[in-house]
Amino acid sequence: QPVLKVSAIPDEAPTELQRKFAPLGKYLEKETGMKVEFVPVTDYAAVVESLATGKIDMAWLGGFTYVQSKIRTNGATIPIVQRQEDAAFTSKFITADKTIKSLADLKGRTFTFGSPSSTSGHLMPRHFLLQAGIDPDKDFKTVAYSGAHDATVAFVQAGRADAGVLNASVWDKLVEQKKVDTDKVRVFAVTPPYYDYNWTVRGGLDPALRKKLTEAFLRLDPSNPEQREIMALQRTSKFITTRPENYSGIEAAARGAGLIK
Amino acid sequence: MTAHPRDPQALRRASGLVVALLLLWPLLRLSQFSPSALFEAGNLKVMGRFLRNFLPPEVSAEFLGYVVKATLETLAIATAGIALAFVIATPLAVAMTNSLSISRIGPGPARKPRMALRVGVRALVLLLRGVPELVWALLFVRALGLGPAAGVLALAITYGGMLTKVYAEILESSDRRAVDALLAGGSGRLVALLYGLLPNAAQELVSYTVYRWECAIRASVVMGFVGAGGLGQLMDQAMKLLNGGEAATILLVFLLLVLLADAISARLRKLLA
Amino acid sequence: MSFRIETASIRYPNGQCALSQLTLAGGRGERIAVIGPSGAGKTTLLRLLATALRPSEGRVELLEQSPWALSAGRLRRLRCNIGMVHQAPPMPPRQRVVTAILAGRLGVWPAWKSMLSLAYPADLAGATEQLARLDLADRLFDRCDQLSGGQLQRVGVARVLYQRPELILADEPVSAMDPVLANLTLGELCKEAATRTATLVASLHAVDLALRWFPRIVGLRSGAIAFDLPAERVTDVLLRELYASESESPPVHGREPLRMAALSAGGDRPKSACR
Amino acid sequence: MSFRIETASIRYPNGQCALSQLTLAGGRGERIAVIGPSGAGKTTLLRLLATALRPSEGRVELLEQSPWALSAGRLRRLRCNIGMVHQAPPMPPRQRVVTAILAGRLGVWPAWKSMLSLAYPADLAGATEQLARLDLADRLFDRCDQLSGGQLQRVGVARVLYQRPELILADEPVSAMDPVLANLTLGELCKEAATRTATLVASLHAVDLALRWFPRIVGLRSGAIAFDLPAERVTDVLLRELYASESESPPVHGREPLRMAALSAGGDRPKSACR
Amino acid sequence: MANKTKAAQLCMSCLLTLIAVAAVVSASFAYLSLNLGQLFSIDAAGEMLRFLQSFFPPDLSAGFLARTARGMLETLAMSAVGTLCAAVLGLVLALPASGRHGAALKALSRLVLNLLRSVPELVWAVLTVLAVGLGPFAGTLALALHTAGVLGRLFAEALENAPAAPAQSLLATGASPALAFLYGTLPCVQPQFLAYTLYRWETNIRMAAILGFVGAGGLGQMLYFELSLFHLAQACTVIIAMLVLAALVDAASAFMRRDWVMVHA
Ligand SMILES: Nc1ncnc2c1ncn2[C@@H]1O[C@H](COP(=O)(O)OP(=O)(O)OP(=O)(O)O)[C@@H](O)[C@H]1O
Ligand SMILES: Nc1ncnc2c1ncn2[C@@H]1O[C@H](COP(=O)(O)OP(=O)(O)OP(=O)(O)O)[C@@H](O)[C@H]1O
Ligand SMILES: [Mg+2]
Ligand SMILES: [Mg+2]
Repeated sequence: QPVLKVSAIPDEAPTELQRKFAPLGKYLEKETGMKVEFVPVTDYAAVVESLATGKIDMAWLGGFTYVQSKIRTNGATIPIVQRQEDAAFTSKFITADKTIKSLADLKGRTFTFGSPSSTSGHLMPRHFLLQAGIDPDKDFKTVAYSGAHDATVAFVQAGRADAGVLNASVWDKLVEQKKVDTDKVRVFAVTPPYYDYNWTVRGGLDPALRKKLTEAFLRLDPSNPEQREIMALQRTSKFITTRPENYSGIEAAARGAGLIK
Repeated sequence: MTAHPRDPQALRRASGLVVALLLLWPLLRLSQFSPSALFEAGNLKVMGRFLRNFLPPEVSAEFLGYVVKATLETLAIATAGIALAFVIATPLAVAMTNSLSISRIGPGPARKPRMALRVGVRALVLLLRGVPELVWALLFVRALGLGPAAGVLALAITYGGMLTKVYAEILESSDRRAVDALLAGGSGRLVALLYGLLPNAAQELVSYTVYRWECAIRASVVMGFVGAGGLGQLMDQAMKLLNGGEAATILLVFLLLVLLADAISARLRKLLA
Repeated sequence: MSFRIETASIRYPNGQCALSQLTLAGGRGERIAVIGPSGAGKTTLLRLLATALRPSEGRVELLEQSPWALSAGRLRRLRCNIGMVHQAPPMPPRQRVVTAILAGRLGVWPAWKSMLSLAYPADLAGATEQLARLDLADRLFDRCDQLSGGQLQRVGVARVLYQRPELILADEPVSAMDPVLANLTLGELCKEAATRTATLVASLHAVDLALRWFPRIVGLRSGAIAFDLPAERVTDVLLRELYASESESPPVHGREPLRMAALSAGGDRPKSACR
Repeated sequence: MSFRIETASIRYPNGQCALSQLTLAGGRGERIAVIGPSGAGKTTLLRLLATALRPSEGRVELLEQSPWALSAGRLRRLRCNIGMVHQAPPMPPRQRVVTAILAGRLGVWPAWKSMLSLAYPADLAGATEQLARLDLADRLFDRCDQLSGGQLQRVGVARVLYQRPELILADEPVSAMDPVLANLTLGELCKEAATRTATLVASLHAVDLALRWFPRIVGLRSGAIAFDLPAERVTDVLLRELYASESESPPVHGREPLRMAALSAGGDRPKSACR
Repeated sequence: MANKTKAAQLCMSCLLTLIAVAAVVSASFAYLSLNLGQLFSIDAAGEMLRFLQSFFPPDLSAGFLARTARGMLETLAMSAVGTLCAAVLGLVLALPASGRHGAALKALSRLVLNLLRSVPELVWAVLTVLAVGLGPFAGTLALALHTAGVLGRLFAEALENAPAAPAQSLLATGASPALAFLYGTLPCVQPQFLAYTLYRWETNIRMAAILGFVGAGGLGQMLYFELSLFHLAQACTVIIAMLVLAALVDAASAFMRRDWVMVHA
């Protein structure tokens, strides 16, 4: 039986990713007739690298990681679907400090991004910070990289950093699950919307299989009780198709911020 | 009676001390060394609150299941990695140890080329252990894909370099007289190692190897990177999220494993005594 | 010629000049005792002969070969034919006596044999035999650090006996032994040298032993040869001069034993066992 | 009484019984030589006296005290008054001679002084003086591994001279020295003992030296006392018996030196410097 | 001959231990079902080679070099100060841990050492950040605490292995254990201690990499950042800088080993 190897960027704890993927994996197994294997990793670069070298077939990428994989394979990797919400994604700036009310108040404070490779935890916030006239490398006292979105919240909540930024979807989830003390930590700024996450397949994957996968995602329907759980875990109500051009904005932002040379 | 001589080392020592102090000062400044910060009441309170968070340890069945699986995997990867590292380190260490050099005695023929060779090996070993594990891991992921194989290899390479270096240092520091006698009696370097150095150094070599194994268990970077998970990764995650209960459980497992390593080390040393 | 040293000097890295312009030669089967005050350079001379030191200047020829002109491999083969009893026995404390003795043949054994021998002694009989010559056969399996000073020294001698080299060097091989044992040990060394017509060069502090067992005596002082004479021509005056402390005249108590030793040397030296 | 051993036995961990039921006592200011074949237990006896070994059975009393009944602090103070010259000089190879000698007083110096002395020798004059007595003053700042065998042994003696203990133990203190130097060294040890009425117990292989320098001779064999006599009453027969190899009769070459040594002992033993 | 059994050096328990070690190692390989053969295929070699090539040439632009140099200094400072503190603390703990001050203290100090080193640097870093705030000092402290545990253990075992005679002879002349250690044992183990400390320093230079996330900065954070973004040329520069530091420490260790440096008191 052929194996479909799948991975995801570790923007959340690997155990959490594994939990989220389990039912989706079963669904894809049924749809494609292949054995689906999920490989959780802890490093963004590992996902990009394995996708680029064909060691995995499909991955859940952030906008920025997709752009990176595209560049590393000269455009061979193909984004197939994304969540409805990813078409207008935002990041939220949070703080536990009462004196911080706007981005301008951040000057001279300590600040934490998520992972350097994260779109919503680093690239786009950096892009919008720069647009607001704040250069993170110069204007902050210390910049830390927490490594993951939920870690950013933990950092800020414990007072280890004055402020931080993370993706809106994770923030909503944490608030929903009461994992964050909203009395202490609050959102004080939100970025304009941008394209983010997608499911990308490696270049050279059998087009028939690619089609099968795309359709499987698009067929997902929350009204079907079995598939509702999958959708809930993926935190979406609908998957839509996506195209490489959707991410040219991100690429431009990354070049502007100097993250792509 | 001679007039009492002055200690010829005195000047060198004094100047050495002065130079050391002069060097230390900027280093302390750069690292913002300020022990007083440790004892500020506010800081202590934050830390105390965080430490209280460690109790009670997380013992839910699901989490324990993760921990057990991670422990098994970690042990397997660490053992395999160290075994390979040992295979890499042994020949390199023998080649690198100056005490085992036959041409050193005299100095004899081919001293210069041998010394150059040793410098070469030294540089190679520096490269093995100096290039970060992450880079090795990236390299092997390209060849072998995600999975334990790449992690084991990355571990083997970096730890091989570290073992080599420390093996060589241990051999270099032990008493040379026995090896000298053997080498001057015409024996080869490998045999001189076995008969002249190992009887004295074996215990320390073994104890360092076990210690490295223990480090491999804690190592988190490589294993997580290649998707092998492992205890170290669980720990990193728990700490990043400031999840004290989970961290406490994993710490307990670490402590148990360290005690296990200590026991193994002690047993092996006793066998070699 | 078994060895020939020509105007060789040895200077240690710290600047200490231990031998200066020394010339000495010995023929096959000769038995030579090197005597001299502490720090005269006896050990240095023997280490020079053992190819453990390279002369800073001058030439050395051993067993018809120039050690320092040889390739690495040939030098090793040459070294297998030279055996040295060290002043301080160089055995790892944790090593067993039998292993320490078998180590004498490491140079000639193939590597696999040496390695196997660590697990099970490759030549128990041989090691026992040599140890028995020195009256120590019962300590074969003790660790070296469980031996007394004299016992450990005998292990060092047994190793060289087991090695069967053509040039036997012995640096104060009996310094830790009682008189009877010292005689026994020197006797065995001489017998070994005689039966295989090997050359024996030993440094000794006990002048009487040197005069009894060695036909040729070399007096060394401050790194140079003071005299090089047949044993019967070594006189009291020569000895007194050799050992005279550089700073002052010899202490009064020193006189007696020297005369005594010298006298006994001239007399009835037993010649039986040796040659 | 300076020391008293009563039916003491020593058994090493490997089961070797080195001393059995040994009884011996020595008065203040006495000079005792311990002689006996290799492995007889001389070193063990001296280590027993140095409180480095605890008897498996029996009692030991040193300088009017029972060392093994003392508190740790008092035992330390007792040990300050006991000094031992070891058979193999126990100096770390990289240590300098001056430090090795000054280490003799660690027990009495305050801790800060000992520590400072590591940076700059606390008592250069004292160390030089003791070293000069043994004719080695010029090697004060050399490292111990840069000395010859006899030189290193003298450093060991100098350390004990510098320590100025009431009970001086010397385990073959002159085994690596030439006859003149051996006499000089034993002379200094005896002089030191005499001027401070300290007790001196030395083990020696050179019977003639023992007979010359020590009024009382203890013969040790297989861990038991064979004889304990004034030097003039030690006869050739006694010595021959003492050293007779257990397995066989003494080798023929052994006879001469023994007789010789015994004879010379009976004769003109110099008594000047000692007592 | 009755000697036969005595003659064999490999006792039963040694043999059993050997077999056990071999079994555990092969079990590990089996459990992971490693297929290392792949590594030696032409394909894999090509992939790896191409990857390595993409690191070259390193970024040598003045701006980046200046940043790297600053990172080097920071890393050097953190690792040096951390290691120095660790060596002192480790030595203090190693003395009782080697059994010089009785069994009770030995057990206690061993426990402390085990605790110190069973907590990884990263975890210490989280604690120290809480204690002293983000910044290099937190990293320094984290390195120092973990390394103290490591060095303490290594020192203790080196001490147990050291020749006993020199210290014993001093103890027997009434020296206190501490002084007997300074005069008798330390000169024997000093090269070993120095080697371990310098080696650990080198490790800590690399470890400072992981500590980047506490805002400690230095080469580690730079490397992590550049690698994540696939700025391989920049990563190469950083790696070279790390290698240079390691080589410096390595050379220092070789230099210290020289006979004329190694004079003890
Ligand atoms: N490794 C060394 N480094 C520096 N100097 C040394 C070294 N070994 C010996 N010497 C010096 O060289 C000289 C000769 O030493 P050697 O060991 O040959 O003397 P020796 O005749 O054997 O004396 P002894 O009878 O005391 O053993 C001495 O002055 C000694 O201090
Ligand atoms: N550490 C030890 N462990 C076991 N046995 C030992 C140990 N030290 C000495 N022995 C044994 O105890 C006996 C007495 O040893 P000791 O060292 O006292 O002899 P010695 O009279 O000093 O001999 P030598 O003249 O050769 O120095 C010897 O048989 C020796 O092998
Ligand atoms: Mg000598
Ligand atoms: Mg002895």
